[in-house]
Amino acid sequence: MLKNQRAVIAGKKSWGNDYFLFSLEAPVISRKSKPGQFLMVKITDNPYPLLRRPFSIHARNKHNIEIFFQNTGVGTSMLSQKQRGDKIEILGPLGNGFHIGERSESKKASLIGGGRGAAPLYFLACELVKKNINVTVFYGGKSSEDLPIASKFKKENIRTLCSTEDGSSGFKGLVTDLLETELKTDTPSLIYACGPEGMLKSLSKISKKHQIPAELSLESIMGCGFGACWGCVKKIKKGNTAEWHKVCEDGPVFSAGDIIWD
Amino acid sequence: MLKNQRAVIAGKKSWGNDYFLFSLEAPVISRKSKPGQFLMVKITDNPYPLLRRPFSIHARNKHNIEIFFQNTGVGTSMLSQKQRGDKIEILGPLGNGFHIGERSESKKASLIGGGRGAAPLYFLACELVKKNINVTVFYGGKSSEDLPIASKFKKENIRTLCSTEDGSSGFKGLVTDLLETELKTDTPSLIYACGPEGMLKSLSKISKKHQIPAELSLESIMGCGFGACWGCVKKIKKGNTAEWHKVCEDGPVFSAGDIIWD
Amino acid sequence: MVDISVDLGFLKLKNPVIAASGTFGYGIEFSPFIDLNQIGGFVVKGLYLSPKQGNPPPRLAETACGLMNSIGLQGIGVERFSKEVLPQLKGLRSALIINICGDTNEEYARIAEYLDKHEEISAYELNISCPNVKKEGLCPAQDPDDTYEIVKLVKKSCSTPVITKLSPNVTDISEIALSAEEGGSDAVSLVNTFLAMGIDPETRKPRLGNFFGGLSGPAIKPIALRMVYQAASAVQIPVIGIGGIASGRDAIEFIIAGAKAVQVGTANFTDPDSTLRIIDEITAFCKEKKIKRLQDLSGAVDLNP
Amino acid sequence: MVDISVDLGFLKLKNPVIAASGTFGYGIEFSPFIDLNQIGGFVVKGLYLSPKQGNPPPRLAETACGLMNSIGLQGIGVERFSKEVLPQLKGLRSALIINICGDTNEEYARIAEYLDKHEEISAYELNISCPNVKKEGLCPAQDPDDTYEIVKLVKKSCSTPVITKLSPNVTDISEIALSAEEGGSDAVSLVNTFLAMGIDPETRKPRLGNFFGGLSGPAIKPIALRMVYQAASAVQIPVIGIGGIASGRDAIEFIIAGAKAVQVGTANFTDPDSTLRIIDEITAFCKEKKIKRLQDLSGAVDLNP
Ligand SMILES: Cc1cc2nc3c(=O)[nH]c(=O)nc-3n(C[C@H](O)[C@H](O)[C@H](O)COP(=O)(O)OP(=O)(O)OC[C@H]3O[C@@H](n4cnc5c(N)ncnc54)[C@H](O)[C@@H]3O)c2cc1C
Ligand SMILES: Cc1cc2nc3c(=O)[nH]c(=O)nc-3n(C[C@H](O)[C@H](O)[C@H](O)COP(=O)(O)OP(=O)(O)OC[C@H]3O[C@@H](n4cnc5c(N)ncnc54)[C@H](O)[C@@H]3O)c2cc1C
Ligand SMILES: Cc1cc2nc3c(=O)[nH]c(=O)nc-3n(C[C@H](O)[C@H](O)[C@H](O)COP(=O)(O)O)c2cc1C
Ligand SMILES: Cc1cc2nc3c(=O)[nH]c(=O)nc-3n(C[C@H](O)[C@H](O)[C@H](O)COP(=O)(O)O)c2cc1C
Ligand code: FES
Ligand code: FES
Repeated sequence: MLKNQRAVIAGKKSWGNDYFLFSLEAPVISRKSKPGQFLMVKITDNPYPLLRRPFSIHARNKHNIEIFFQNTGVGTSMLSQKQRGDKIEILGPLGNGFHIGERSESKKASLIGGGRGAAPLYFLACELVKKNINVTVFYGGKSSEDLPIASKFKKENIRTLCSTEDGSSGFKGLVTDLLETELKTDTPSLIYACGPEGMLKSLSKISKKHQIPAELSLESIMGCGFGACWGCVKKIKKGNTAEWHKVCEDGPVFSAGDIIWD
Repeated sequence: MLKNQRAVIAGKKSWGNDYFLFSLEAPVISRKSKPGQFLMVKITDNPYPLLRRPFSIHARNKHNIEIFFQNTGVGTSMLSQKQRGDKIEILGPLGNGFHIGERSESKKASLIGGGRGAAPLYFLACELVKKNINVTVFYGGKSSEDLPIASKFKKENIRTLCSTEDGSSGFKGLVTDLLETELKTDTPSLIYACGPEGMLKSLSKISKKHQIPAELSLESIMGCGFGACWGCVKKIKKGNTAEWHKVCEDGPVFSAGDIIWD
Repeated sequence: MVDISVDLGFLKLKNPVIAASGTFGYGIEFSPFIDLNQIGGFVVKGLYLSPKQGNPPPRLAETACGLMNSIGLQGIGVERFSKEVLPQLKGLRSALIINICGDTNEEYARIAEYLDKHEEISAYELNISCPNVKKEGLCPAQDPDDTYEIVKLVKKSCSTPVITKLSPNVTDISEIALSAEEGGSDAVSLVNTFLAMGIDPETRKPRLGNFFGGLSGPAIKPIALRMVYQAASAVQIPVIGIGGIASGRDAIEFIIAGAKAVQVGTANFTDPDSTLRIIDEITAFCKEKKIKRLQDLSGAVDLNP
Repeated sequence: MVDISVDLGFLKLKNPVIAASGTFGYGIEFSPFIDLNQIGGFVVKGLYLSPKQGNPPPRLAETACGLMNSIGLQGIGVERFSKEVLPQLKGLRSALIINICGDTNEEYARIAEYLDKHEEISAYELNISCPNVKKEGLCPAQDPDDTYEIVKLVKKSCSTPVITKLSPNVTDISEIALSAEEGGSDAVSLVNTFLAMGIDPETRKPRLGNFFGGLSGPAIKPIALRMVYQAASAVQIPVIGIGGIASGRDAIEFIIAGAKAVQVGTANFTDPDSTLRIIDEITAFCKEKKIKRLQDLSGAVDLNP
């Protein structure tokens, strides 16, 4: 099922020195992937940086998959310097994705993405649309430069509402505030989200308050990505007990109600 | 005197994946350098590989200096991937160069270069020619692919004799054998050389046997390149005593007769 | 043909490459990537008598060419292990080594006793060197007498061969290796992780949930190699080298220093097929250097100047 | 304005950044690159009573994010040092610290006595932790009693303040730090290098001429930081943190762990102006975080989960 392979960078797009999109030739992984799953990407053959980096599958077509990432440190910076034609080693598809269409009543979905957290939501939105589910994307960032893939959603005719903390584009404030404003007039049957921990915590509260089930994709430092190191755990409720569960294997997507925030 | 600066790679040339030539915009260092001096080149801003790498000054003009290097390990491999326009940090000019024209009788010089060891000899040859010294270059390698800069010497109308171990170009055998053949008919007043230790050891013997003074440029693993770490020492005779001397500060060029080989 | 098999006396391995405890899960996690039968063997994740919750996250932090972890031996305990995991490993044709942890000497002995009937188990590895369990980071492997006592007790309790895994957080590794040997250990393996820590200057908080953690990976290799050399010079029993091994040449370095076999840890995370690649690289090295029997290299460091 | 000055009690530094012994020559080597008066201070290369030849090459080997060295304290001896080098350092407005080595306790004391009249010397640093001198790599800093004895003797022989430099090659660093404190040391600095080795698989020869060497650089930082934290928790005297520091944030990490000042070693080789850059980065960090006095950060690790 899992595959570790060298994939050619077939396309590269960048927004300044902050956001990057790579298209990778990886037909087998592409075929198997589901929205919410991720890859472990090897940055270099040298021992620095040591670990692979996890990135969500941002989009796929028959042969290629895409990753969309933000330059936030040594690994992403080195990755961003790769060029079209370079090869990178990727392992995937990893983890469990978002649950789609399992509840027949889920005909209306709100997708909330904070910053680079919007990455997996594009793949998800496309799949939901295919299943005739009504999708609204809430996409928030610090400023207008942090919303580089807003146009991609719009191009697919997906209703996309943006927010920025500095008000430079769309609603001024947090994306969760934008969502709450919307909830006054319109209630989705399901929330899907990915983004910073603070945002996900707020969404857990909103989900509870409004009684809308929410699926949240968590981030965690990962040693392996495939369940071997036990490094990536978060406290998750299963039945009556709360235990450390692996984000890479049991997640990265969890039901908001099952996550024990500290 | 010394300078540490970021220099733009103004030009890049490569021979397969083995040999590379960078032209670096570094006017101050260029102006100060003498043949046989070297630079400490920073490979990356990351801690891997940790140390700078020493490279001889291969050529210079008013604004630029050149380095010519062989891809032999992690540092040179990473360096070889830099592109025109990239900046690299260089420290130099370091060490004492070859002695030129100090002996008035030195009107005929033989320059012996093994493999990448030919790097400093181009700068040296050009300076000697300027002083009307008769120069012959002996340039040896494993095979014809290891003699990439032979044409550069020839272009300057410098007499250049090549040797290869596999006979694919020029004399078949070691460059020291080629030199010995020449010595039968023609004796230079001075030998300058740079190359692998085995070659330099042979040259020490030849220098002694034929009583031709020889200046040899040594290689040594360098921690700093400017005399601070005491890591680069070789045993050198000074007067009656032999002590560990720093290759970076007291060398890299030493008189053949002063080097104590182990 | 190159013979890279290894005879530890109590155990024959088809090659010297063993996957290290805590970096290879229960083995099963790696079957999507490699054929488990092709490696020399593997050591399962540290096993306590009872299930363990492990430490709070963050449990990992990356350092320069290294990895700090404070997993805290989260695990299912020996009973569930023997019921749920062992049956899945039936028919395995590589060495299966069980890494044993305890809060007391008796706990080690009880696990050794409990699992002793399982013939599919090739050896125990006594993890007396895990720095994560107590917050002060002290462990029996830091004291020669404690080491001797544990080994002695476990040896009395079981017939399965015993490898004692040593901690690098000691002044004199030879002393501890000798204690393990005197206690009756069939081999020693070293090193476990180096006690380490990190602080985030932004938050002033420790980088690991458990404050201290263990450092592994290429960063520690030069120190680990020195300790393996010292231990191998001190004891007669086989030494298994561990610490930052990521290539065939790394493995060869440990073998020349005196190790009979090696364990590969952190490299399993960065490349899940590291063990197989390292085996291939060892074979290729021996071919190139015309070494017929890898074991002839063990301890063959050339001390002439 | 940010106050990054440091008061060690016996010595005031204009900032917490000191260049480490053996990586800064006699200071003079760095004057082409930096103004020596702008750093907190520097420790000169280890000084023996008599001139030393040092170890045979190779003396350096690079490792993953680390550097191994076996220089063996090649040097000119205390007499030539005081005649030839000290005069060149007259008028220096940074702390000048002399790193003292000896084969016997008495040798340490004799150097301390010999140099005691020189007022330009701010402090001695007792290098009781150099692993290169004896081939087995043992040193007084690995034993609490030996540490106590040396410090006590040196303190009796001089009035210059004494910093004791500790070795990381020990089981319990707190114990050794406490011994130094009891012996009367005015401060401790740690860590010196980790005893390490390397082998070239091609030749089977050791990578260093002296076989064993000391590991330094970013690779060791997480272990060094842990030891600095432990030492600072154990003693009342100031602790100077050393090990892999290459940036202002690295320095801040050691200060939060409990160090009052730091030393920068290997980074001087890779960037001769590292010390100045680190000072700038510390100032910038304090400004950004609105920290008025750097010393308030010392030991300010936040242990809340
Ligand atoms: C399942 C999953 C999916 C992700 N998908 C994306 C994506 O599609 N696009 C994107 O831009 N980012 C994504 N991230 C976050 C991304 O992995 C980190 O930004 C990246 O690892 C940072 O590496 P660095 O070397 O640049 O940063 P550094 O801070 O230098 O990294 C140091 C270490 O911390 C880890 N780390 C740092 N930040 C994070 C983080 N937020 N989450 C997990 N580990 C972290 C790194 O992996 C590394 O081990 C995802 C994370 C997870 C867990
Ligand atoms: C004064 C001087 C001038 C030099 N000039 C040139 C030149 O003009 N062109 C050229 O191609 N090479 C030159 N060299 C050799 C060059 O420095 C090495 O090839 C290079 O450092 C190898 O680095 P690496 O990371 O690719 O190899 P690795 O083997 O991965 O390096 C590992 C470590 O060993 C050191 N090292 C490895 N080989 C040598 C060597 N032969 N000499 C010194 N240190 C070594 C590296 O610097 C590094 O610290 C010179 C060396 C010296 C001392
Ligand atoms: C995440 C992680 C978990 C570990 N768990 C264990 C364990 O349960 N038992 C044990 O004896 N060693 C454990 N170790 C130590 C490794 O087995 C090995 O000794 C150490 O990592 C050094 O080898 P390396 O540098 O190749 O990783 C663990 C190491 C890591 C990185
Ligand atoms: C080449 C070299 C020489 C050293 N010489 C000495 C010395 O003479 N005396 C001493 O106390 N420490 C010496 N050290 C140790 C350093 O002062 C420092 O403690 C160690 O390198 C760790 O710091 P770092 O990681 O910043 O380099 C030396 C280190 C290196 C790399
Ligand atoms: S990242 Fe290793 S278990 Fe999840
Ligand atoms: S390389 Fe540091 S002294 Fe020569």
